[in-house]
Amino acid sequence: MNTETKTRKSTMVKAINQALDLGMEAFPEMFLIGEDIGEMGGDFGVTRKLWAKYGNERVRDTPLSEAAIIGTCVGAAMVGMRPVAEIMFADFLGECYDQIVNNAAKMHYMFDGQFKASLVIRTACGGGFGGGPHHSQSVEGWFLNVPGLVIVAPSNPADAKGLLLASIESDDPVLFLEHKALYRSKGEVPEGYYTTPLGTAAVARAGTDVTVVATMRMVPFALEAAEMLAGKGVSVEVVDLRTIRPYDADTVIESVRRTGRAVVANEAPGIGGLGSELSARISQDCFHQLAGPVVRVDGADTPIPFSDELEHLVLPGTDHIVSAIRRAMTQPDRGA
Amino acid sequence: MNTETKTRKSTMVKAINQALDLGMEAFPEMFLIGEDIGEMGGDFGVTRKLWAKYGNERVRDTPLSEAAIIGTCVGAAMVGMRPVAEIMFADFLGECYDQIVNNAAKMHYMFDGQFKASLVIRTACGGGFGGGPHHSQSVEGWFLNVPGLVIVAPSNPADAKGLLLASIESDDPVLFLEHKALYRSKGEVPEGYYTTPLGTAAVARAGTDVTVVATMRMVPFALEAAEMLAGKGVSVEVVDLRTIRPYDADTVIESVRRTGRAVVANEAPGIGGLGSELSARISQDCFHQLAGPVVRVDGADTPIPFSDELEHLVLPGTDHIVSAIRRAMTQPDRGA
Amino acid sequence: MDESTLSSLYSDMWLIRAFEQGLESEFEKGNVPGMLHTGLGQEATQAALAANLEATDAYFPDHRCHGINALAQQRHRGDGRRIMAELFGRSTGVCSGKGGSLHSADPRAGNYGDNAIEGSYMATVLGVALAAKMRGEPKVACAIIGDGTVGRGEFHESLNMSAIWELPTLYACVNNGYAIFTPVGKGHASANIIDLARGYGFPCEQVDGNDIEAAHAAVLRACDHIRGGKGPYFLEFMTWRWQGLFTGEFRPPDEVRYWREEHDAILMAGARLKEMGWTDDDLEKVEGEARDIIESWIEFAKESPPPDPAKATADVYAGFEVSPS
Amino acid sequence: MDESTLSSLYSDMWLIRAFEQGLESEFEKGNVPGMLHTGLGQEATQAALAANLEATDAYFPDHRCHGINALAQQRHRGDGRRIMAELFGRSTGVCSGKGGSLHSADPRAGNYGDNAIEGSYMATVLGVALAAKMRGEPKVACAIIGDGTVGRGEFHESLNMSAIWELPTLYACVNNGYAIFTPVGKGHASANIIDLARGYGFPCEQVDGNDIEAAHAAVLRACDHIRGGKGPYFLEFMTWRWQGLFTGEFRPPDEVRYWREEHDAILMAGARLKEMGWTDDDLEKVEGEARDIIESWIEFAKESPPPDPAKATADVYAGFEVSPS
Ligand SMILES: Cc1ncc(C[n+]2csc(CCOP(=O)(O)OP(=O)(O)O)c2C)c(N)n1
Ligand SMILES: Cc1ncc(C[n+]2csc(CCOP(=O)(O)OP(=O)(O)O)c2C)c(N)n1
Ligand SMILES: [Mg+2]
Ligand SMILES: [Mg+2]
Repeated sequence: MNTETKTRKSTMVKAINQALDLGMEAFPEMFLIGEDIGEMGGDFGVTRKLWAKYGNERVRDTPLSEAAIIGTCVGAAMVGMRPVAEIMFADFLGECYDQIVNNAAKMHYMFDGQFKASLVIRTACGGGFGGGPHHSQSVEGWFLNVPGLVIVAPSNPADAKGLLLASIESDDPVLFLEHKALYRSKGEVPEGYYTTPLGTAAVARAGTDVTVVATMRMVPFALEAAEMLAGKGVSVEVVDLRTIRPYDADTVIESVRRTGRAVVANEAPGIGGLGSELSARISQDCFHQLAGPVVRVDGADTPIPFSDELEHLVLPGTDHIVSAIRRAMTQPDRGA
Repeated sequence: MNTETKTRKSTMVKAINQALDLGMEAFPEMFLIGEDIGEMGGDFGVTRKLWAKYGNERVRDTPLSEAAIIGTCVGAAMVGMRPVAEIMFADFLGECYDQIVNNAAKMHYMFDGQFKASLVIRTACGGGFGGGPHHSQSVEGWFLNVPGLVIVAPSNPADAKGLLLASIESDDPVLFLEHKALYRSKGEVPEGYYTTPLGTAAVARAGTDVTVVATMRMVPFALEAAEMLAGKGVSVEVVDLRTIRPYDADTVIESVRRTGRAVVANEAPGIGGLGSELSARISQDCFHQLAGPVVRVDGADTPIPFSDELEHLVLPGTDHIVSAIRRAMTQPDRGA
Repeated sequence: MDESTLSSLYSDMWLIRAFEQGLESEFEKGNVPGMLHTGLGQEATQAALAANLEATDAYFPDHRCHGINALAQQRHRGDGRRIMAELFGRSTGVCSGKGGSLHSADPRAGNYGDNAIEGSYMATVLGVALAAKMRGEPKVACAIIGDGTVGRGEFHESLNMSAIWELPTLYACVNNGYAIFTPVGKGHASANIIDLARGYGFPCEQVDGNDIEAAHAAVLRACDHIRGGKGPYFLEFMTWRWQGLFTGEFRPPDEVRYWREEHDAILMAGARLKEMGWTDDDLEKVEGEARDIIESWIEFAKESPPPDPAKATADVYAGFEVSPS
Repeated sequence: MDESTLSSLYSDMWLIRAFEQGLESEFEKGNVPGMLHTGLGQEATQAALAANLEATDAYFPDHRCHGINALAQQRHRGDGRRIMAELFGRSTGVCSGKGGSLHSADPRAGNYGDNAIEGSYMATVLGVALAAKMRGEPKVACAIIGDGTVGRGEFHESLNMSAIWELPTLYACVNNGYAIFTPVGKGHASANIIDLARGYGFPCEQVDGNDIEAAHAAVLRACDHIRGGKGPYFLEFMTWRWQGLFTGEFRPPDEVRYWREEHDAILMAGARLKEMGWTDDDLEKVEGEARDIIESWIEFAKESPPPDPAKATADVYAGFEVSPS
């Protein structure tokens, strides 16, 4: 973040709301669009009070037409607007996949830079609240292989605010993932306008024995695991990726080269997800420094079941990270 | 493949056409559906003559409604049919992404096994013919992180036929990728009905120094590279993955453990694609056998441009595989 | 409508109301996971549909169709309580707790399952209808959707394909005036959904969804048409949902009063029965029976064990195993 | 229509025809990469649209709109040949050869680019229209789509949103009777696309797309309506494409004859001009001029260098670099 230092304790919902408010103040070309985001303030209350302040035109309710919502954003961006869409649940991105992947993400390239898809798609993702198979998914894996798209995934209120403002400022299409389980989590949030640069990871906790790379809800889990293991004499470094595409490989690689051990934690299924991408990159770039294979923490290779008991079995938590770190620590030192 | 031994030289288009014909004969519950697949025989001629043989009902033309086409397949499969859809270009799968990912792939799981999404989605993918950004993509990366979906990707006519018949027999939803550049390629194809099991890779060429894992068009490129390097004293093993999800890690791992060196070749962009998944898996499971990092051959992290000259720059070819193998061979032996 | 039909539908409506009210109070107590949408206020529409759909038909319920699901499950399988158990996420649920409120299915009851991506089964229903047509089965394939869901492009892809292929599809559009917070006339070019459906050239009818006699007759007409091989049919039920937002009521008091007090399906049907000679006691008895049944179903759900942990990784594929993580 | 307007449109139509025929012959020689769809036969519809769209408007061309693109590029930027160069994949093309036939754009000519996923810009056009409305600009935002493309659900999402927001959207549906091989009446519940559009409540008009006077008048009417702030407008142009399948002609000979000989846009306009006193020589002169222009454009395209290799990895992101692989 830039310069602001005065902070205030706030939930992630409020931090995002603030970022939207500040963005609307700063950019006359910005508008909000989505289902019931206006007077109602959105399904999770993220846009609350913005309709009252900015009105129908700039806080625009839509019918249940996800493809048209994103298409509208792309078109508006083509003529210099900065639309910010809310897709109520990330699971619904399947309906506007074409618009995101073939339209927004390719626009700038295929028309030789003549248009900018300066739009943000905010959406609530992740499991853990009994939402079942269509309201719980971690969808970053759907979009990882899509050049031209930026994927942002904050883990705490301060980053959420700074990253969202950076996303709004960005001239690229940004998929902004808001983990539902983090909405009510609290943290110190700087007041006023600031941006947290896209494409940069944060070292959420410094350590020397093992690096845990995590995103969104896995970050607090990893920090909890690190805290638990600190008592056992294991020094865990937690890297919060923050931007998933294009991601900050430098910070990840530097950390793993230093610690020689890597755990990658990711809520989505393991096959073909962010965990694979990170594991591949670390394995390739830290080949000579790694004491042992990258240890993975992933969701099960299943949809998300409804029942609490079953959902709990397919989603990773602090325990899984703790055992992954322990496993990594059994690897013999290999001298960095 | 099962038992048939009499073979005949045939293009991949013809081999797929044969599989469809044999499937239609064998399964009264099978039908074909897609845009202009009937009397016209499909944009690439893959369904030629089947309309004349099986009629309007079982070879069904549709309007330009990709989401409804896949939805129709899912619904029909729910009541025991075996629909085989053609989506003209893989790039159009974005429009039915929701149907594939949230409906077909989750059906069996979320309804506790009560429905089977026994459907096949055939589609033409890949670049190299000036199709531009919306007719050239390799889309397996869009679907890699989707549990419940089977992704099949043949590299030659005989496999295409056997894998397609296995896909039709399968009770899971299969995304069947047909690389356009392979359609006219020829090979010996066994006559009659046979299946090539899903989820099994093939060793397309045995070797001892380095393993190249490839799919679709990368397989002939890899074989060409292997042939070139054989003259230079390098023994290259080429593993043709054939099924991308769930894939045959055993064959891949066994091979790399034996050779100690791995190259992964993939036409799609590198970040978050199949190359990452394979590299991660190999790096983790062959940690102690690998002489050096997995070497990657990927498409550029860009959309596919129109002009021949530019397209050539973003797609990998035999040359890239040759240099990747050379790079792998510079890695010091590490004793398997 | 004759008294015995009306009486039976009256019981059905009470079962729905008792089901949803029982569920709501369990939800408030924290006993039901996830989200809750109820069919309260839409009992006549739901009872009319349930009464005309056979076990060999196929319907796709939406997020407010617990009542239809329960009636179908009870009538065709004798175990309506398994719908309740599913909502509690229990092993005895119709999907062993894997689906929940938004993904309950039992094809042997004609219930082909909700898809919580609103509108996506507008496409799926085509396949069930097409298969029935290809096989010469007299099946009605019915998609039940809200007014808001009409915003999805797949709504139109579906109507178009049903029309050109003359499929046995029943579109049951439940126009309850709102999509979450958005009034139907703000979300659509017309507040009358049939205006958006008429272009496809098959019969479209708008009916008072709180008038059980009208609703039942309309569904019967539509099913006859479809079973007679005459192709698709579109019904728009004008009704209203009791449930406001999770945060409370947002609709004008007059509107609330009208629908809950003047034009309530159960009150209106009760009045008709009284015209036919029923007493208040007779009516109350029906209500009481419904509430007893639901109480026992809730009991059953609560006492049922949670799903077998093996279910977590079972059935991802029909042909491949997934190992527990 | 007065003679000078007709004369100018007649030239425009010849430019389109010469463009497509020149292109077709170069394609056959293997000089044009990728696929080719031409606007031959649809010249009147295209000329009518091009004549009424200003540089400050925004239109989304489809795969047959090379002609509109060339006219717009020539009129508003003075460099129509850059459309030709784009189709050849050359550095001098409007997108430096990165887009090609299916992705040519130049917003300064009002050309917002084709999207080869047919129908997807039905959604995009909403945003351009909405922005114009929010800014109070009198822009017409026009989506040009074929009859087949109407099958996409986004067609309806778009019409609905244009209607409820009263956007300045012009829908120009080019009904040429077929989607690839599929006749319009087989793909849609009605062979008259306006039947599927009328439910949205804004003006829908069907017009002879080969009658330049009728087509031009209709576009003018629609643009006046839209620029007057009265919301969206739907035009269906009844026309026919010369191009059959890549493998040849598949339509009945009578139909082919009718459209190519009896109801050809250029022949009909020529006859009108002759009524106004033009001679065959006058007509031929226009054709000759068009062919000369196109010949020079093709020359230009062929002589232009291929794109700078750096373009391959340029502009993937506006804010991040991608390194060459
Ligand atoms: C594709 C999709 N978009 C949004 C939602 C979120 N959502 C759930 S219910 C609902 C409103 C649906 O309105 P309507 O169809 O009228 O049904 P009602 O709740 O009024 O019965 C919305 C927007 C969803 N589940 N799926
Ligand atoms: C979404 C999508 N589906 C299919 C195609 C393949 N395709 C290209 S043109 C075409 C036919 C379009 O028909 P129509 O809209 O009538 O245009 P016409 O070619 O007749 O002018 C099809 C199916 C595509 N490009 N995009
Ligand atoms: Mg509603
Ligand atoms: Mg057409």
